[in-house]
Formats: sequence, C-alpha cells, structure tokens
Amino acid sequence: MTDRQPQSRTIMVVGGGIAGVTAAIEAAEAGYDVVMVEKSPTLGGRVAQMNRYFPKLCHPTCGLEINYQRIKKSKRISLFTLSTVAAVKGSAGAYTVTVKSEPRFVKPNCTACGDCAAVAETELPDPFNYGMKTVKAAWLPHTMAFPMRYVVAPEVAKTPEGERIKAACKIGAIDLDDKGDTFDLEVGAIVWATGWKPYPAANLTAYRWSDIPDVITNVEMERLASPDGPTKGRIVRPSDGAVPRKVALIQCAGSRDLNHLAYCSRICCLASMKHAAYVREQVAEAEVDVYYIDLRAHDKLESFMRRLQADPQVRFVKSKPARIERGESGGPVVCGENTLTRQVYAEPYDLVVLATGMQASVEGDGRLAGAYDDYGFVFTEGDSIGAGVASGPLDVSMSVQSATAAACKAIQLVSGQVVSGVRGQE
Amino acid sequence: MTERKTGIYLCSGCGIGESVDVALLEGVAKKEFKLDSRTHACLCGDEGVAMIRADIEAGVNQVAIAACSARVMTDRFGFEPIQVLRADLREKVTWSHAPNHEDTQALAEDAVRMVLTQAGKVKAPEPYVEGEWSSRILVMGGGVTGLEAALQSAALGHEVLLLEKSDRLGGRALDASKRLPYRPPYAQPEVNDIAGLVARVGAESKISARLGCTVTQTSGMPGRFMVNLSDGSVETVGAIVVATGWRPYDASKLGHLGYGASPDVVTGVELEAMLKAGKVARKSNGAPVKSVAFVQCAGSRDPDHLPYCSSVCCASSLKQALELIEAEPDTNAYVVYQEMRTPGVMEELYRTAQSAGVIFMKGKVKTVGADLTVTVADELIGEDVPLAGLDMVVLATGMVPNSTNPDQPAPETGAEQLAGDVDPEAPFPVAGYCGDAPPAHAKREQAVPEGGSLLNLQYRQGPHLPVLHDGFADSHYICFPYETRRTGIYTAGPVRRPMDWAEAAEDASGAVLKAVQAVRSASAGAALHPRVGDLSYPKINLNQCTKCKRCTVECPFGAIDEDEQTYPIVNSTRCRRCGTCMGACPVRTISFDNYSVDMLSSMIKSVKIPDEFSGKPRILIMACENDAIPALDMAGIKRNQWSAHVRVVPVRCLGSVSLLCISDALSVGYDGVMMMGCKPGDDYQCHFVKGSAMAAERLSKVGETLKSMMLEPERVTQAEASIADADRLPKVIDAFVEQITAIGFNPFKGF
Amino acid sequence: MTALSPTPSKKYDLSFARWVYDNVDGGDRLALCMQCGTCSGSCPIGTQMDHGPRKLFMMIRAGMKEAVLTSNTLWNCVSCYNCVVRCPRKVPVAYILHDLATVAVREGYAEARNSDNARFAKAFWWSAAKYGRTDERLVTGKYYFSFGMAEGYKRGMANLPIALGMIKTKRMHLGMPHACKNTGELHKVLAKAAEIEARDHGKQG
Amino acid sequence: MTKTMSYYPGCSSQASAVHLDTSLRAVMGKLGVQLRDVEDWNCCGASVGHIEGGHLGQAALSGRNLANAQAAGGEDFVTPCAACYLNSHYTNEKIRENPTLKAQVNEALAEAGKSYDGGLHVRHACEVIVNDIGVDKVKEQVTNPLTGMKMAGWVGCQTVRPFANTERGGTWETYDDPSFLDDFIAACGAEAVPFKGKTKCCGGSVSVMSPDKTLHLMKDILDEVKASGAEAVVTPCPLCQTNLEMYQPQINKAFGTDFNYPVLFYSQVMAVAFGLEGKTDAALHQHLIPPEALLSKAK
Repeated sequence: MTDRQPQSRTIMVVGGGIAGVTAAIEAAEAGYDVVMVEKSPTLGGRVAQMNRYFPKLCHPTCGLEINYQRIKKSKRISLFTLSTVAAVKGSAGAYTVTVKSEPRFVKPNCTACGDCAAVAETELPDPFNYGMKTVKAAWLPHTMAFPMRYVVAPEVAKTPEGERIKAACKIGAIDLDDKGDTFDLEVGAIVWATGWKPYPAANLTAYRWSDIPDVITNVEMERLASPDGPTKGRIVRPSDGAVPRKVALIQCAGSRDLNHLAYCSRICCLASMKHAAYVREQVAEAEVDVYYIDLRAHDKLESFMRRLQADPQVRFVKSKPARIERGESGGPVVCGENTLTRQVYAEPYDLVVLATGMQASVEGDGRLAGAYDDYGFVFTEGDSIGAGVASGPLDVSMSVQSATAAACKAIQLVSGQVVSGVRGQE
Repeated sequence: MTERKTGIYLCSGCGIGESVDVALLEGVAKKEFKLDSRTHACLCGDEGVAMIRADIEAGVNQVAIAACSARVMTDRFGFEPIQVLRADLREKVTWSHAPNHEDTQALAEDAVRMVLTQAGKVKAPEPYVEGEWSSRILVMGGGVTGLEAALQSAALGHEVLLLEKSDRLGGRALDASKRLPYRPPYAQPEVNDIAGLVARVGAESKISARLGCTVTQTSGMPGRFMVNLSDGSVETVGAIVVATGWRPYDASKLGHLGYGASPDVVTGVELEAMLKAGKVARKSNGAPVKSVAFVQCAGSRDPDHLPYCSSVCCASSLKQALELIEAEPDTNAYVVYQEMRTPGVMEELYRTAQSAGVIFMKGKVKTVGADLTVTVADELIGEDVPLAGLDMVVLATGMVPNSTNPDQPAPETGAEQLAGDVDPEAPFPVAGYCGDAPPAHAKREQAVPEGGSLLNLQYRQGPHLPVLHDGFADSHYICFPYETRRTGIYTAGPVRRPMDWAEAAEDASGAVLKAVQAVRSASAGAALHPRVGDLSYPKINLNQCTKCKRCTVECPFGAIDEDEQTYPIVNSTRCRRCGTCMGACPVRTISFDNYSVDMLSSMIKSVKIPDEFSGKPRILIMACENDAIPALDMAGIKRNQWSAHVRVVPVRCLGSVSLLCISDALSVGYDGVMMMGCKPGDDYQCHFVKGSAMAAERLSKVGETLKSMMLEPERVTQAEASIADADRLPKVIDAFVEQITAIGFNPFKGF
Repeated sequence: MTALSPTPSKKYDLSFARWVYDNVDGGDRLALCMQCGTCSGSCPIGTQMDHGPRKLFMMIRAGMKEAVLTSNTLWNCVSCYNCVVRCPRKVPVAYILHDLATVAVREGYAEARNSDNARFAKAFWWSAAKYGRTDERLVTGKYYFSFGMAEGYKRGMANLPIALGMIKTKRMHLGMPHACKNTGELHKVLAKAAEIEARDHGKQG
Repeated sequence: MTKTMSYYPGCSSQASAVHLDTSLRAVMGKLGVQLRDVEDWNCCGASVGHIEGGHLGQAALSGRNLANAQAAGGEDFVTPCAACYLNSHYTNEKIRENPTLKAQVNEALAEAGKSYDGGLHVRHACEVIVNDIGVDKVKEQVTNPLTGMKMAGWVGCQTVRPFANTERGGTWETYDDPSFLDDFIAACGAEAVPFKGKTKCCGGSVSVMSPDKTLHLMKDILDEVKASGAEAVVTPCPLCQTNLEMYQPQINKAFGTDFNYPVLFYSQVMAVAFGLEGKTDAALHQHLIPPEALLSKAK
C-alpha cells in the first residue's frame, strides 16, 4: 500500500462510450467529481450506433437513457464534447491534462429546435451512419444525442450558408467565430475509455469489400438494421435496395489472423448471430449462413447460440472463407472449404456481412496512458487505468464491468491509497 | 409544512408560440387553478431562468414548467430543493401535432391541467433516514474474488467483515498451480501468488476475517443488514458482496466419459492439484504421465448437464497441457474440443499451446475404454480415431456457481427462486412464420444448484438471491451487470458468471463500488439504480390495508415483508421506487410523497373530455417514462405526427399502474386506455425486472371487470414499446385510435 | 534422411507429426494450424484433391503417415501460393506440401514415384543438374518417355503442333542443349548439398 | 541517370520466353536501367526442383546465382521470371533468417570456392519499374501510344505471391488485386479493361505435365478475357504466357470454344509504345497466336 496525498480529487474519464459513461457515473455516484472528455459531439460512442444488443436483442439506447438520466441527476459530472486529450503531465494524484476542444459553432443555450438545420443546404457524410447517408451541415448527431445540442460543420462556418444558419437561430445560439479551445485541467486520476474502431475491411483484399457493394461490414449491418439508420431499419442490398434472401455472415474477418489482428475480438460471433436474428425477423424466407472457425459463445451466451441453431433457416458452416468473388450477376460469391464435409464450395449470396474485429481506437502519439500491450490496448497496472474496449476486446457487459472496476481504481488514486491492482496483480 | 405556493411558467419558444395560443393556456391556469402564469419566449434562457429564480426568492416553493420535455434542460430548470414539475408542450405537442389546430390547442391545455393537478397532489419527498446506518461491508467468500473485494473495500475506506466457510483463506487458488495469462504478452501461464494476496489481506487493519464461518440468517436492509453467523455472533453491515465462487460439476455424473471406470480418468481440478503438488503421476500405479488427453466440455454445453459454457475450461486445459510439457518436454498432450474458446487475447495461449506441440482434435468423445483408449469422432478428418496408449484422461468439468451452500440442506421455501424465471432459449420472433418456422420450443431444463441458502434472507419472498437461470443470480442487464434483485447485495466472480482469476479480481472491484454506493445512498435515504437519488419511498396507510399481500408478493425486489399480523412492512432501502406495490394495491393504500394513485387518477380526470357530439374520442396512454416516453420524445424530435385525441400520462413503470386508474379513466368517459411499456417475458426489458410483466398479468384479468361495466375489453390494451420505436409508436397510437373510434364512444361519457 | 518411424494409420500418434515438424521445410509452423480451411478453399484445383492441405495437416497430427504420403494432395499443388499468403496462422502451406512430396518420393511410395510430378521432376532435375539449365525440349521428352516408349510417342505426337510452333517462332531451338559454362563446379556444389542434407537432416528451420 | 542492376534472365529466356528477354532488355535500356547478366547463371529449380534435388539442392541453385552476382558487385538482383523471382527471393530470405541454412548453403558453395552472405536484394523486374523507375517515367517514353487497344492485365500468381513485399521494404502490391500491370498498360496509352481473372492461376508447371487437370483453369481465365472485351492478354510471367497461349487450341477442342487471344508480355507492349522496333526489340513475331493489332501499331 502506497500513501500519497493527492492534490486533486477529481477523476478524468477520457471517452464517452458505454465504458466512459459507466466509469464516470459510478465514480460520481460514489461521491467523486468527474470530468469527461469525449471526441465526438455526443456521448454514447459505438454502442449508440448499434441497433440492438445480444443476447436480449434490446436497444442500447435503453440503457443509455438510464445512464443519461443518472448524469442529469448527478451534480458531479462535467462534460467536454468535441474534445481530446493533447498532453498529460504529472503523476497520479496530481496530473495536469491539456484538453483540446474543436469548435462546435453552437453555444450551450441551443434548444435543439432545428431551425438551423432547416436552412442548411450542404450535405455531408453522416459519421453516425458510417457515411451510409448524409446530414445537413447543421445537424443533431442523432435523436438520442447527449447533450441535446446541434453542431455546425466547420466546412460551412465561414460561408454565406453559415451566416444564413446563424440568422435562422432565434436565440442566437450559433457562434461562427468559435475557434475551439485548448486548456489545462488538474485531475488526480485518468480513466482511459477511448474504445475501439472497426478493423478496416479494405485491408481484407480477398473479401472484396472495396469493390463489391453487397459485401458490407458488421458495423454497417448495425446501421442498416437500425430504425434510425439509412434505410429506417430495412435490411436491403446496398447495390439495388432489394430484400436479401440469402445472407452470409463471415466470422474472423481480420481477427485471429496473424496478417491482421492476432487476437480474437470476442464479440463478433455473438454479433453475427444477432445479425442472423435481424435478418430472420425481417425476411421470412431468408436463409442465413454463418461461416466460422470456432463459435465463441461463452457462458450464458451459449443459449443465444442455441436459439439460432434451432432455426432451420440458419446454417452454421465451420469454414473460414478463402475469398469472395464477383458472380455473374455482380453479387458476391463466397468460396472456401467446409471443413466438416470437406466440400469445396462457391456459394452466391445477396448480402455478405464481414464480422470485422475491434482494434484500439487510439494509435501512436495519442497513446498517453501509462501502459499498453502489444496490440495497443491500455493495460491496467499501477496508475494506468483502462476501461472497456480501450483495455481489450470485450463485450458490453464486460466493458461495464471493467469500467466499474476502473472507477474503483481511480477513486483509490484520488483518495490517496492504492491497495492492489484491479486485475489482481501487484 | 409551509403552505404550497405554486408558480406556473409557460414557454412560447421552439415553435410552441407559433403552434398554440399560449394566452389560452394562461387562461386555463388562471380560471381553473387560480394561478397567474408567466410566459417567456425562451424560458430556458438566462432571462427565463432568472425570472423563475426571482419568484422563488419571493416565496414560490413549487415550480410547474410547461415547455419542453422533462428529459431536456434539466440543469436549466433545476432549482433544488424546490420541487419542479414539467409539462411537455414541445416534443409531444407542438412538434408532433398540426399547428394552430383546435385539437392541438386542446392537447396543450390538458397538458397544463395535468401538470397543475399533479402539482396539487405531490410534495417534495422527505427521505427515510431514521436510525443508525452501517458502512461496513460484508464479503462472503475468502477466495480470489472475496480477498480482492475485501482489499478494494478497505481501499475505499470501509470496514470489512470477510467470511470464509473453510478454515483457510485463498479458496480454490490454494489448490491451483499456475494462473492463466493476464498481462502482456498474454502468452504464458503466470505465477500463482495467492499467498501474497492472502498476506495483503492479513496486513489490512480494516479487514476482519472469520474462518470456518458462514451466515445462518440475514435480515434488515441496505445500510442496516442484521447478519447472524454460524459462530453465534450477530453483525450489522451496510452492504453485502457475495463472492462464494464456484464448485466443479459433479464428475460422478460423467460416466459416459469414463469417469470412475479408471482411476486415471481425472477432472481438471484433480490434475490442477497434482500440478500444484509438483507430482503428476498415474493414480493407478504411480507411473509418470507421458501421454494425456484433455476432454473439453465435460458436463458443460450439455443439455443433460450444464447447459451453459463454463468459459475458462479451454484456457485451463491449455495451461495444464503447457505445464505438463514444460515439466516433461516429450509429453504427448491431446485436447479434444468442440469449439476452442480462447476469446480476446487468450488466443495467444492457444497459439503457445499449439507451438508447444499440443494436438487439438475437434470432435466428440465416443468411448473411453478401461485401458484409457479414447475413441474420438474426429469431425475434421471425418473418421473415428482411437487415442491409445494414454496414461491419463483429464475431464475439463464445468463450473457450478455457488449460489447455494452445498453443505447445507435446501430450505423448505424458496425453491422457485433458484429455478430461474426466464427461458434463455425461447425462440426469437421469425418474420411471418412462413417457410420453415423454428420447431415448437419446449422450455429448457435448467441447471438448478442444490443445497442451502447462502444468506438465508428473512425476506417475505424467500431466502435466496433470485437467479435468472442456471443458478446465476443476475438480473441479466447487459448495461447494468451488477444489479441483482436484492438491493444492496452484489455478486462478484464465478458465482455471477464463469470467469478466471483476473476477471474475478476486476469483478470484485466493480461489485465493491456498487456496495459502497449502496451504503452511501442508504444513509441518505436515496434510491439506487435505476432511479438513483430518488428520495421518495412507499408509504402504506395500514388503516385501509386489507392484508391482501399483493404488494409483498409482487415487489420485484422483495422490499416488503409482513409483520406478525401479516401487515406489510416496507424496508425502504431495499426499495427501487418502481411503484409496483402501488400498482398492486387494490385499495390505494400505498403512495409516495411525489407519486400516487390519487395523483395519477386526478391527472387523468383533469383532462377535458369532449362529449360524443364533438365526434372526438379521448384516449389515455399510461406510458413508461424509461422507454416509451423517450421514444415519444424522439418521435417529436423527428416531427412524426400522431393523433391529438390521446393524452399521455408518464408513469415510473407500468408495474405502478393500478387498475383503479383505468376504471377511473373509463368512468370519466375516456374511450380507450393504452398501457405503453417495456417488453415482458424471457427477453424482458423492464428496468424493474417484473413491472411490465405484472401490468400484463393484471390487465389479463381486467376483461371481466370491463364486461361487468358493459364495456368492450378491446378498449383497454397494453402496447409493447421500445426506446427505438420513435417511428413505430405514432402508428401504434393512430391504429388504436382508429380501433376505438370503430368500437364507438364510451357510454359513460358525460355521466 | 532420418528414417520415419513406422506408424499405423487410424491411430493418433505424435511421432509422425513431430517428425514432420522437425524435418519438413516450414513444418515447425504446421503445429499452428487451426483447421480453418482457408488453404483448401484457396486451392485452384482443390476439388481434385483427395484431402486438401487442411485435412492433410490434421491427418499428420493423427499420425496417418501412409495416407498422407500417398495423398494426391501433394501432387496437385499448382504453386499459386494463395494458401501461403492467406493462412491466418502464417503456415507456409505450399512449401510444406512441396517438401512432403520430396519425402514421399524418397520414402519410395509408389503413388508418389509414379505421379506426373515425380516423373517430370526427375527429368527436370536431370537437365538442371546436368547442364545447369533446363532445356524444355529434353525435359518434356524425357518426361513423356518416362511413361514408356509407346505412351511417350503418343504424348509427343499429341503435342507436336505446339513443338513445331515453338520451333517456328524460335522459342524452341535445335541443336545442343543450353548449359552454363562451369557445369563441373555446379555438380560439385549440388553433390555437396545432397550430402549435407542427408547428414544434417532435421536441423534446418 | 542510368542505373546498373544484376540481371538473372532464367532458363525460359533462352526458349519459351525469349521474347520477354528481348523486349525487356530493350525497354529497360530506354528506361535508363542497365542490366548486367549474372555471371554463368544457372536454373533456379522452378516449382519441382526440390522433389529430386531436395530443398537444400534447390537452395544451392539459387545460392550459386546470388553468390556470382554478389561477387560481380552487389547491385540488386533483378529477374523477370516469376519462378526465378520466387526461388531466389525465398532462398535469399532463408539465408538471412536461418543461420543453419546459410551455413549449409555456404558449405556447398565452398566446393566451388564461392560464398554468399544474404546481402543482395532480390527484385522482380516489374517492381523495379514501379518503385525505382516509376510509371510516370514509363509514360514519358511513350511516343507511339496504343490508343484504342483493349488489353486484359493478367498478373497470375508468383509475381505477387508469396512475395508482394519487396526486399527494399514495404509491400509493393496486393495479393488479390495488384494494379501495376493495369498501370503499365494505361501508361502505354491502351485501355486496361476491368478483368476479374487478374490473379487467377493457369496451373503453372502442373499444366505443363498434366494439362488435363488444369485446362479448365485456363478456360476460366479466357472466359474472363472474353467477358472483359479485351483483344489481347498482357502478363509478366513466362510460364503464364506459354501456357495460356499454347493450350488455346486444346481448350477450344475440349470445351468447344473459339479462343484465339494473343498473350503478350508487358515489356513487348512497352517496346511498341516506346516506338521501338517491332521485330528485334518487341519480338512480336515470336507468338503462336500473332498479336495482329499490336503488330499493326508497331514500327
């Protein structure tokens, strides 16, 4: 046990996804002040972009709503959106953190009435929908955005359109001169909950994601299935908008592959089973094939796998497809060996979903935590505290577990005592 | 208490003023409630807020705001300790209905009526804080999870009472060899330093450990649990962390895998002990083990045994194989598996084992001969291949959660608490059910742990922590994994779900933080998840109580017990404030300071019901404020439109809706009532676990009542709503309005 | 070459797998195969293979020595290297098949010796080692006639049009075989290489 | 600037792929690269050498070539032949990574008083054009743009597999969708048609010894050529060129098709586009299926 009298009892949480939100709230509800730093304009992170969770097929926004209610009730959490950590000085108990905020061009008094969006003309790729649709240059990131505030795109801020947007706001909430800000914060502990990003499907050249439109990724599938997604939740073929009758879900697209991600991303198997459920819920005659190496449905999730196996129109094929070719119709043809039947197959599909893995979202210079593993995940040890997928490939429930534990560890740092590492080693 | 002085504030911004006549709304406040309202074009702006503050200075002690949804501008409109009530004129009125239309105007006026009626019926809640509160944390179990939990609790400044059933701290780790990898590069087994962990606990003054000690009974509530111990003492603790760990699945049930046929067929736990002792030899003749086969999923992932995956067996077998090879490099090690489950970075251990020469075979074991010949139906070769010349066969038996104490007999009551109340394999909906629909599903046989209760809770609803299924005491929230259905009691480690040392240690920290929050909230009289900070709690007017016991039975969290005369007693800090008890009570005896059947009924009745000649129906929607209300807000944000004939009353949970509210609504002339809330059943999404299920249960019985009132049962319905239904709900509402219009007007109208 | 331990097939026995790990080029990585099927699925003529590399590797682990060394999988590799670049465990599949082919020939399996590849390889190596360069005329001829006079003549005639075309376009010459200058030196180097390989077997990576 | 490189033409340069050798030498001259032949080079063992010679014998073959090149001055070791590239590259890599093999190879080379330390960089001619010369430089040399010609760029296998990484570091192409050949064609003013057969396999040496097993592979490729609307196929690989060209009659016989596609080397296409002499430089007369269209463009 080390004894240290911290200069600051404030905890900083970097990242506002489910892990960051959880860490912040759990620490605040235990009586500690928390500063949240989130890169995007709103909290929620990746889970807000998901349609539903496995295994309950419930909507992530449901849990987020409760968490947002908790944040609203708490007086201890202050939030900086569109902000990132530029530098960290000092040590546990007395960090000086330099935060860089990008301009939002919209002031806190925004009521989200939408008058600005009404006059905006420029359309930009919608990051919330992975660019599968566009948004106006003045937009609400999504209907569950927290904080419930609009954003004006820097692309139009200095243009006549920007002026029109400004003029449209009756309460003067638009500030076109917003230059963003860089400032220092004194905190006693930092929880890194910077989350993940999808492994780039373009790297998987044999799977032709780049040039066959009906080959999509699992995160794109989430948007396709989402009621607030580009198709209002209708799962269709990107090429022609047709309803897919035959769908392939390909596991380990990048994961468990020494040419790409050496580790297993853990969530993909279950996420794909969930996608099978999406398709079967929507398309009565749809047939879904799940291609896998090992089905990793650990603990209670095994029962979710059995739910899918009970459906005669969902087929599990133990095979890592070797390649995807473009068929006569231009659609994808999945080629490989069924390792249980020894059959070499070439199956045409209407839609192929690549279960691309998760990789740590922060790279290179952005890595400011105390310790990282070879994959770039934050390793929790001593003063280095990771939460959620920033600390390794975890599902949502495990991310919340790790975030709650991270809050516990952070509290110890700011209260001046560290007993033992969260992960159970010295 | 001082006389109530309510201030009513209207906002005409965000299009409200352009859509409805705010002056008429002011008129409603003035004429019907004798209140002078103040209107501002941007009430949430500094000016508007200053205006309200000034009034509070001048003596206003209750604020009613008719502006945007209660879900936004909470910081701007927060005037603690003054009670603030919100009426939504924006999302659910102006943005979702035709501007400058008489129906929209009527909708807005009713919103003002409802909030002002509500204001008259509620007061700022006074928390229950009487008596002494303990901040001590009881940790049950002295294994890795319990030790970590004790250390973490101490690190957060709390006294800890650590109980261990056996006569030594350390748990299963004491009989284990190396640990699974937990730090970069995650490729090798790690040193098992359980002794160090035990020593750190011993050195921590805040922790008092009792060996050979178990709990004989637990009563009380968070902040004030009375725990009787087997050593005869009685202790008071504020919160409880259950870290009782796991036990191996009974291998004697695995005869089909050769267990018992030969002494050289052992379990993973048995091999682990041999490795720990540094002497791995054939039990039969003490000969060295040169060739060994590991059989995975021995009892796990098996409908006849443990239906779930025990998660760590794959990695454990790899670790054991590596230890054998390390000790004797030319050991032949085989692993017979069905799915190799080394998730996340544990994949490194898989590669390490492969590199070390461990042979992996996917398939099922067909037979294990007395000569240890294991015949494998090898799925990858497509042949039955015998494994001969083995010295040992290791069965990777699964983990059974210690949700019960196997050394104790099962109590007479509470068996149903262990059976689990959802079916995790219930089929999910398939479009149309045409084509080949999934076969009819028989409810799955669940693994129910045997033995006595851990805590022997003296709760009306029984002695156990209710399990969701397969013995895991979980409310199965994905977002809130620590929430059990017994407030202030948290499970951690393998008793919660199968997990390894590193995960369990992490899990302990998380559970401890929840326990710390529990004791803090208890002493403040504040609610825990999900209504964190809510100071209200159910108060029962025993004079009217009929002792029907519905409240004690229906409370999802077992918060209400019964006294000698079987009158209900509320244990306030066990309560999550969902109001299910209030909804259950047939005689309105249960209410909260700021929430009651009377409040809801009065709000419902405050609405102006047009007569049948107007041709306008009135339909009541009781909507869950956790999911349905946000969904309707988002529908408004998207400018989705729906019928202006409905009146929406937000409720804490459908469980809190009393049938009396419904009969009141129908008696004053509403033409239909819709309960709009979360999904009940196997994939329930109710934040209070059982609320929406209870509502459905009650509603199923309302048909008869309606018939007796000469009303069509179709007038009352329950609609499943999820938070993502912003586009769907308006259609659901309009369809119901159409259906009701088709049925015709409520004959009670005007009476 | 170190002798292979005689192992009955249809019984798991690590000695053959271990032998392959230690003696076959790239065999050390074979242990990492996780049976995903990418290799067999990548193979252009995988459909013509009795087992395919993925299953063959599992059979090696199962100790099915005969079945492995008589498998036509060894002879149907077209050396496209798709399996090598795609293997998620970086197992050099094609190289392993190539070296196993060598093993099969040296172990004297009839299926191996009589395979087209073995015959062609014999002819090819003869030319490469003797002259230092492959003379396509001689290699093809020698290969054809390895099937016997009649068959060789038949194949020769069948491909005569191609041969004439090649001669006509000056892509096949008449006269002395191409050769490098210092063939004597090359012979010494190759003889030594063979000697070393026999001596050091099991030592290369 | 002119740059000198060790040049290992490989056995086919004297027979079936002599037209590759001829045209490449001409083109490289224009592009400012002087090719100096590896002294007394020998066969690399191709795809089958190991079966009789063992993999150490196979390594020794490449070892001797590399040793000779190093002795002559250590410039990069360039070859236009896919198989030669693969074998030389593999041996070179192994000699660097694996001390045992390095010792074994050198022990064998010692018989000839030679040695090799793995110090050279083995390069494919195409990679040299892409990385050292640059496609823009190729464009600059074009005086006779092949406007209007449609060509299918067929890379095949061993030019990019398994070694799409260069020994100068980094990868220069993808295994499944290499673009260099299309860039070459475009640089010469012709149209590189979208061609799905880009990296499909012709069956390699198996096609030489047992075409019955692999005719369908080449037929698939020709089907794709047809579908692409190209009038000629362009390839960097000697064996690919020979297989696809010489088997067309047999394929037509076996499948009832009427393929008659010229199969060219990129170097021939460049030679013509550079305005070089059609016969002596581009060696266009050495095809079983004469490339009429290109001949008509050639000087």
